[in-house]
Amino acid sequence: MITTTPEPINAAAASPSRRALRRFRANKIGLFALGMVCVLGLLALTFFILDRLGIPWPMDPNATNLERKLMPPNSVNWLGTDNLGRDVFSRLLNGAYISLTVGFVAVFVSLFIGVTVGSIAGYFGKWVDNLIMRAVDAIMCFPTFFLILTAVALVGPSILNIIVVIGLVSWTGTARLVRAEFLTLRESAYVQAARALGQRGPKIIFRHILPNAAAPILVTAVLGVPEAILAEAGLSFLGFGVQPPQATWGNIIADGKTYILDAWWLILFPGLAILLAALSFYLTGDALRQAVETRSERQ
Amino acid sequence: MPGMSRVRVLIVGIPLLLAAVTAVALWTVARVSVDKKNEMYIGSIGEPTTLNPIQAADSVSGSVTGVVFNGLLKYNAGLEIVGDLASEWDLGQRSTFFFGTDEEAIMAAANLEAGLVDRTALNLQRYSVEGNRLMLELSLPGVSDSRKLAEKFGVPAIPVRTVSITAPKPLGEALAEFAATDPAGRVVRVWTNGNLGELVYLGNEEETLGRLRVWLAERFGEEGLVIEPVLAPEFLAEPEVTFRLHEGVRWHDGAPFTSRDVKFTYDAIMDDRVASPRKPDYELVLSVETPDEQTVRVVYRRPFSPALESWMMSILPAHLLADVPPDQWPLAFNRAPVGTGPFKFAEWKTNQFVRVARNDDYFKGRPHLDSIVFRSLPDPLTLRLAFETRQVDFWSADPWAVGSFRKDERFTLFTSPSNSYNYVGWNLRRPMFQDLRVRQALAHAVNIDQMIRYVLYGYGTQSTGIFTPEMWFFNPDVQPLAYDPEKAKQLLDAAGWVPGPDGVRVKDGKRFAFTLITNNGNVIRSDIATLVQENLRAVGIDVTVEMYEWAVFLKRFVNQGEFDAVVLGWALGQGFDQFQIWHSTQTEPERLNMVGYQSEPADRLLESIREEFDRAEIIRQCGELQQLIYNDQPYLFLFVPEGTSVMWKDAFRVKRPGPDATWIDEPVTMTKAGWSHYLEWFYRPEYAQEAVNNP
Amino acid sequence: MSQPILQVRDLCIDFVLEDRTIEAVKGASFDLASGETLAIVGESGSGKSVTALALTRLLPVPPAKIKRGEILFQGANVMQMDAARLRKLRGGKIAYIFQEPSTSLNPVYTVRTQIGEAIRLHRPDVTDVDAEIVRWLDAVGIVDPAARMHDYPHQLSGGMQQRVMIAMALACQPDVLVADEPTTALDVTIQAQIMELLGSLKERFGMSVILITHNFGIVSGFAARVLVMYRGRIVEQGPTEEILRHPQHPYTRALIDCIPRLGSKDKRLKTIDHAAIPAA
Amino acid sequence: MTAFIIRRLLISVVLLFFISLISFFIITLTPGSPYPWGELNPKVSEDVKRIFREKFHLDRPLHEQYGFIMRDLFTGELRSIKDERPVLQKIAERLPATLVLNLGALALSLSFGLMLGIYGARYAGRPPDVITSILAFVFIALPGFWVSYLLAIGLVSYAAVPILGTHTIGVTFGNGLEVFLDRWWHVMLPASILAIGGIAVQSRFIRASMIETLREDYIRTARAKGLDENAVFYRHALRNSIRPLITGIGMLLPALIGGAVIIENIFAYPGMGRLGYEAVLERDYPTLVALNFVTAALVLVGNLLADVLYAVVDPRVRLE
Repeated sequence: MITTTPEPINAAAASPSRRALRRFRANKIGLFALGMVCVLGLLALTFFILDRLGIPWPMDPNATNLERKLMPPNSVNWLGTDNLGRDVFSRLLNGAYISLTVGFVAVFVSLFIGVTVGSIAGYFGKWVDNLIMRAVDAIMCFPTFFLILTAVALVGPSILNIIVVIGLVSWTGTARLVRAEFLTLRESAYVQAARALGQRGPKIIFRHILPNAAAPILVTAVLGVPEAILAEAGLSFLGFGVQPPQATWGNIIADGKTYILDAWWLILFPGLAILLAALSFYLTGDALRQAVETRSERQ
Repeated sequence: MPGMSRVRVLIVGIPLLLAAVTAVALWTVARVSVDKKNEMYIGSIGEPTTLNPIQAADSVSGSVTGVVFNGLLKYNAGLEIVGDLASEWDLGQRSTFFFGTDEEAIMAAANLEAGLVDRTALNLQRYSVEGNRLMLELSLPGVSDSRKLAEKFGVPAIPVRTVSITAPKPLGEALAEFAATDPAGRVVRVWTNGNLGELVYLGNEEETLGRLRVWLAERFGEEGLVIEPVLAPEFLAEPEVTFRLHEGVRWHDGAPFTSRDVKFTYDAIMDDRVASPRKPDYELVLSVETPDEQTVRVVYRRPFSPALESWMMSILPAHLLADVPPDQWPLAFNRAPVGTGPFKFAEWKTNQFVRVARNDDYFKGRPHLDSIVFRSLPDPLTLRLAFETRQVDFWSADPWAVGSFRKDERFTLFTSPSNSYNYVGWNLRRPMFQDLRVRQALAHAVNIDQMIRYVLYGYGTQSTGIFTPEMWFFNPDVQPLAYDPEKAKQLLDAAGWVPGPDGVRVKDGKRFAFTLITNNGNVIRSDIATLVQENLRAVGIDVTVEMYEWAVFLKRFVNQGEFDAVVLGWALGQGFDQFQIWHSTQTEPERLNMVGYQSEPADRLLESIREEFDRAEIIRQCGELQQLIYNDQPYLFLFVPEGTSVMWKDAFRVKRPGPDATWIDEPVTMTKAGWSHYLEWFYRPEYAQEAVNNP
Repeated sequence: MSQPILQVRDLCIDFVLEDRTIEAVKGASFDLASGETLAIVGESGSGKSVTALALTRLLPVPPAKIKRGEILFQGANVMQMDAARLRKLRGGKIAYIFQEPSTSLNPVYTVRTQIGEAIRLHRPDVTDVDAEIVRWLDAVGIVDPAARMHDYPHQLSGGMQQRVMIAMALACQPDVLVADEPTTALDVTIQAQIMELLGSLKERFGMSVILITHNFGIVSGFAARVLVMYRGRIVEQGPTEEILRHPQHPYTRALIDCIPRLGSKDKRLKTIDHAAIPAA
Repeated sequence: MTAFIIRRLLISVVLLFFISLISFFIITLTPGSPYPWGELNPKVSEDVKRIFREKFHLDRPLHEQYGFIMRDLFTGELRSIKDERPVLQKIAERLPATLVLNLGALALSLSFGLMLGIYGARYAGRPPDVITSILAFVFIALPGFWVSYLLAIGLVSYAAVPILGTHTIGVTFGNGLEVFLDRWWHVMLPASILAIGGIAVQSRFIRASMIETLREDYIRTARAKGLDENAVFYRHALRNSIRPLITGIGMLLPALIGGAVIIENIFAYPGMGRLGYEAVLERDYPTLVALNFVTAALVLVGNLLADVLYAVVDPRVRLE
């Protein structure tokens, strides 16, 4: 480590957020991934609106057409049809909305719990921290999968429930992260100063600590989206997911798995969609992490 | 720096080594020839729960115990009942009529003698008088013959009444003691099993029941004591089956098979500690007697026509189990059973396979195969993967794949109608489904032909009610309701459901909207649900489809009657008794009449079918019942699917004993009892020499 | 004076960061004679450590970039050496002692492993490595060296750690020892001990020493010659006594004024007026 | 050290208690009931159902049921509702297969993760690193069940390679080596898919940790000593960077056991994941509680092991 940092020659160093932005802009892969995320989001939104307006395109995703069932990709059904003759391409586009919504909202739920629990543990420390962290340990010991399975069976498989359950089981990482940030920031000069000025707990948390922990939390959030998408896909795959006929990427695969040896297109394309979406989010998240990191890896 | 380079070598070397060994392993596995042994590989979805046949209820356990154990009776290839461990059997019944005085009994006998034209027509063998009782001995159980004979008595017999007793504690000798105190000898029969009892008596209901209640309450307390009348004939009708057992049958451990084993098996099924799901089949048994080692006589308390089939139940070895408390069985016997069947249990690797090996001393001759391996696989897809790599020899083909397998020369296909049907059950507790016109409209609105063509790929027929065409008591005259959406609309209009502003029909301000539920993971059912949804939308009915995990589906919705409509199927046995599914007493939560069907004529038929042993009469009554229920449309009866099993063509042939000590060598063929009926006579053609030398 | 063992000519080093470039060293030139002790003095960021690291091309490239100039060690151009020769040079010819002994020693290896590694590398003829380690630990004044050498760095105090660093540097018998702020991280009393130790070792083994420091106080009495760096430039160089007595550059004066003296109240670096700095 | 382990074990016991409590209440609150013969079996009478409920204390209030289950669990008397066999015996039966599978997956994740992570750190910021990074994210983003199916179809349809179970059944092998390779293949196939995510995560961790370490002062010291890059890298940087690898052992275990559920089903592998999945579907409460208990215990042991390993790798870490 170069301890004697030479002084900069040109103007004063840019603000951290501006520097992060500049770093992010320099990251070609990250930009591309972010572009993908935006395209996906726009697509999902467009098709959601089209669906709500009653203008299904290219076809009604839920219209069955038994004469055309299990057709391989062709000029009418670009990605083939499923066991009821529904157009896979239309279902994929329509499913994007649900899959992405599940991803985002589940992350929101998980962040909300994780940040709250982590803040409480990190701010109060001592036995509160100890108690909460042991509880977090206990939850982390669970094979998450059984937890999700039983929880979904318990509350029933609606979109909202799935979102909540995925959020409920995935907050531990965030909680740990936030707590660690708190433990560091709690001792920092400006928090000490704020405390010396007589500011109260919540104010310190919301005004001084949380904004400074925002960057890593943001990164966790972006990286959490694909995990939630994958979790929904896994659940739907086992038949615990979003109810038919509503298409999601996961339950298109789930419906298709029975025909797997006879109709490969039923699982190939939705799988690729999941892969692509998850990958875009992961790469965006990673680029974001590199950008906000206080020390750039390449230096 | 040697340490450093070692680290480097390890870091690169370990993953490369792992990858390399895996690649070599793949190469080895891919190149291994299908060097099959003289074994059969059967794949099944799921693991057997137990290999104790009286405790098992799942089909996987059943397929294993089927080759390890024998029942007293079995079906032959034509689905007729033939002897298995029993070489022959006799049916009979003693019907006892009670009269006010001894003289009346004698008079009735005399009138009977006078009126008899043809004894055999009514199966009467002999009759006798004992005090005030007239006893008829018949060669066929049932109530109708006895009633016809009773018409000739000319003297009115005193009707008998039957009550069932449920006590909070085991009844023990209480009922017998009560009978002994009866001053007028009006208690004619008592029966006790644990907490349950039955009492048959003559005369004044109020008086006897009152005394019984007081007597029992003194001993057991009022709480939990239930005394209620039972539907039973008005005379004592006690059917009897006598089995003559095969000589020289030995258990796999060498011990001889005797009547004691049969008696023990019956006792075990009735033992509460065993919790056998088969107990209801034997609850009407009055006694099982073993006059000698080769004879078993079973007496029933009243006619129960499914009785004979119940003795297809596998028989357990008394010498191994009689001294072991039932809670120890799961630890030893249930994992390593000893039977009398063509194959002996060999090994059970959990979640992998159960292997049974040939029983060289099988009493019907030595089977050809060395062993049978029952592989347990998690789902239909893995089963198919196993079949395609020849890890199992058979596969129940998915309907959409049958076509391509039929074209392929390497396979033999066995297609047969199943004993099952799929339906949409309407919850008759819901007002909207209570109108018959609505239910008929629903039936007319759904295109079942299309469903069969595209969901089953043509492998199925439209269902016309509670029985399937393969059953001998099926009524072929029931005409299915045709697909006719216009008629459906008319019927709905007539029922007051008129199209509303959004196209959905409305009546009294309520939209015709309901939720159709089914379990997830079954593509056929989810396809049905989606198509029903589509078809009904066309006639102005708004259907929401929901799918739940099986356990949730049953517990929360079906068993509680908490649903509007449900897609389900019944897999029926060969029996005609459908009391549990349709009788009006079976509509409570957790019972099987979950749609809440209640019909007096149907109740009467369901009750009388149980007491009928006459084939023609059973056909008539079942036919009537089938028509009756179909007319009521409590279900939308959809279709009876056909099952197709695929076998690698070169895998097996059959060489089985034919008539006159000859051997019939033939390809595996479908019988009424399925392709696997002659399982013990299957052989692999590569091992033909051995099979030929075998006899 | 004999031929200089080390010659630095017009050394220019830039740090290329993602958004800007920093010129860390701007045309530094100086010589080091055999057996001579040279001090390079300057405040943080003046380019003195960068110069020291550049001597054996230890600067991480990128972000550092040697724009021009050459470094000659015994006449050989360090800039053009291949990797093998460079490795011989590092440790074998030019050895370093760093500012922060607690982080400069690898925490997961014992003292013995770390010194032994250096000896095996540069002095393959040594057969009894352990004995050699003990000898050097003893030479830097570590009590019970045979036992101490099995310690991990975190088990030693700061002063002891720095002694180990010195032993590790000397164990390869280098021609030049570069001590980069060897005492900054230590207590004042330990500082004196370490400087005293360095002084005596220098006498004993007769090697050249480059002392990098911001503290004129430790320079006097240790180094014969001083080089003052300010903002990447050598602003002044000459014999120590001369510079101390007649500093020419205002920056030098400011540095000298920082030397703690009895009775002085103000120890802070005096702010210098930019206008007063003569152009290089 | 001993004191540390004892304290950790005590905490573990408390944790295990809570885990059993949570898992019991979640599973019992879930609709469904554990009848081993399927509830739509017309032959089963109410009477039999009642006897059965009494036998498994299902007629008692929940807290008493929990009491019975815990009592039986510790006396080893706990029986599965499905087949009435001791639950511990059922778990023990599957434990070897599960351990082999998960250790296989762990070995793959760690070894490949280490290799790729080091490779990435070595060429940080340059094309090889960019490629391995993207590859790692592709790995993380792959839905495991999807890959399994594609792989399964490919292997079965195009190469007719047996993939199910722990070994090829019904085939006579030439020699012991072939038997071994057959078993190896049957473990490594599901293990590789299980490991895909782990490899990616581990390689990212190792890479980041390695890059961090390379900025340390003692790395400069090592270079200043004249050590070559490989020595600096593998000797001085590596050992200081493998903390995440060890943390990975503790973190991967629960993920693996959970993730194994789908994989075990696809490859018909006789492990604990399949037992657990079947138990969830059948509402086999005792088996589930015991299974969660055993899994959690395994994970806790894994974590403890990781902590002990920290101390072995880094002399600065003291277990207190």
